[in-house]
Amino acid sequence: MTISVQYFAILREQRGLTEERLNTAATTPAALYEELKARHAFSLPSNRIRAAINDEFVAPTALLREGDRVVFIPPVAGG
Amino acid sequence: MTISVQYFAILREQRGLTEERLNTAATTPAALYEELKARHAFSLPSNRIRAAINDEFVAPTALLREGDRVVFIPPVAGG
Amino acid sequence: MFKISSEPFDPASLQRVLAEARAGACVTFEGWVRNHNEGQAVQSLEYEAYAPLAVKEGERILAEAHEKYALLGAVCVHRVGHLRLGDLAVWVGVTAEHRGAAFDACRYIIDEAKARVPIWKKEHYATGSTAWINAATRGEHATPDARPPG
Amino acid sequence: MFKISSEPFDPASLQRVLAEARAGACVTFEGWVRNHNEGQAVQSLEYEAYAPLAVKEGERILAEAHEKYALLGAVCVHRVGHLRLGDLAVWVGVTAEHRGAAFDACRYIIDEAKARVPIWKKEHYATGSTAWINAATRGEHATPDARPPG
Repeated sequence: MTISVQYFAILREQRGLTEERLNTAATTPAALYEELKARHAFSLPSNRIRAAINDEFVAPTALLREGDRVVFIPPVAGG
Repeated sequence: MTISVQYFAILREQRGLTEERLNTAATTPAALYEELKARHAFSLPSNRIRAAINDEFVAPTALLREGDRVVFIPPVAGG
Repeated sequence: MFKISSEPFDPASLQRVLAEARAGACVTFEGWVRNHNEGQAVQSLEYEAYAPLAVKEGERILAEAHEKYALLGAVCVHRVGHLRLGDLAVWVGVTAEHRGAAFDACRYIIDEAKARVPIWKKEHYATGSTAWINAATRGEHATPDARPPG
Repeated sequence: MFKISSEPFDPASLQRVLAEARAGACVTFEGWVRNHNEGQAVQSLEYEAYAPLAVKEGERILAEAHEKYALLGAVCVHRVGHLRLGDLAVWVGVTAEHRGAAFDACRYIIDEAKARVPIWKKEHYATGSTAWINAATRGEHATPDARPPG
């Protein structure tokens, strides 16, 4: 399945890019994050990350579909 | 005893002036207010009026002294 | 700083006075003349102050706010005179390192100012009548605590 | 209206948009870049937003505030980019007939925005180091609720 992933803030810095398209066997954002965390040594544990698909918050166990745009959201700190 | 009295807001309108000097036998702001209320038909009862002497809030039973400047303060309504 | 102003004033310049490097939060309250009060159509307002005592009492309120909350700065300016709909009647600005103190203090200052500072408001209604607010001699407004919301 | 702005903006013009005849109270919150955070000397800040979702979530917060409180208007604008000390990072402005609703809603909006809107802050310290706030992997900041005061 082909997914695009956008990175922000600390994840963007740790990944070294803002967006990528990739093939994955992961079927949920949680599984995809674990896969990417292992590959790129992301420092944030998955329980501190929220996920969005196509610009909406989703549960970590939501089902990924071909072509989805996924964003992993580190703890926010606006204001 | 000669006292000066300043009037604001509804008391100013009911008295028809902003300031007067008067002789009184009243020894407290409470007694002076009752005297003036009877003379000028002020509508506010004394329990809704606060008093100031020489630009400081005082108790209604404070002692008046020769030359004091007295202000009777209707319920406030700033803001 | 607590001030009575007989002229319109500029909140932006007051807020700049409050700016300082340690401040992370600035909360402001503006009271505007609204077009109605308790069901009556309001056309304009008059504010009158017993200025020397109003300033003293206002400064006391600001000092209390500094004691109660971790503030960096606090300013309140109240208009007097004849104001039209939409005019700025009172401005409170508070700065603090953190927003909680700024919100709490700003609210404390305006609540206390409305309850304690010798300033009076006369409403001019569309009907042509007028009324000094809180100066009714009986009815709902006749308790010491009653004061107009806003 | 919730907006993300990559340029400095003027709160006074936003506040004029909120003005309307029924409004008696306007409460604003400004978040300023302060010169320190938790004991460290801060030299500048970077804010980054996931803009499409930030705007959606911000609009949801404003809608919630309208449901919870008797508001007339509510606006929030958040800066992104590199900000210097004293710069305005976030502005919230709320109007209501009465001040209680305006204070409560303004605080609700900034509290929720800081907790929920996908915006991130990187502090640049006087020592030359930097840190993404709330992104520590352990220690005091490692709970989901921990977020910087201000």
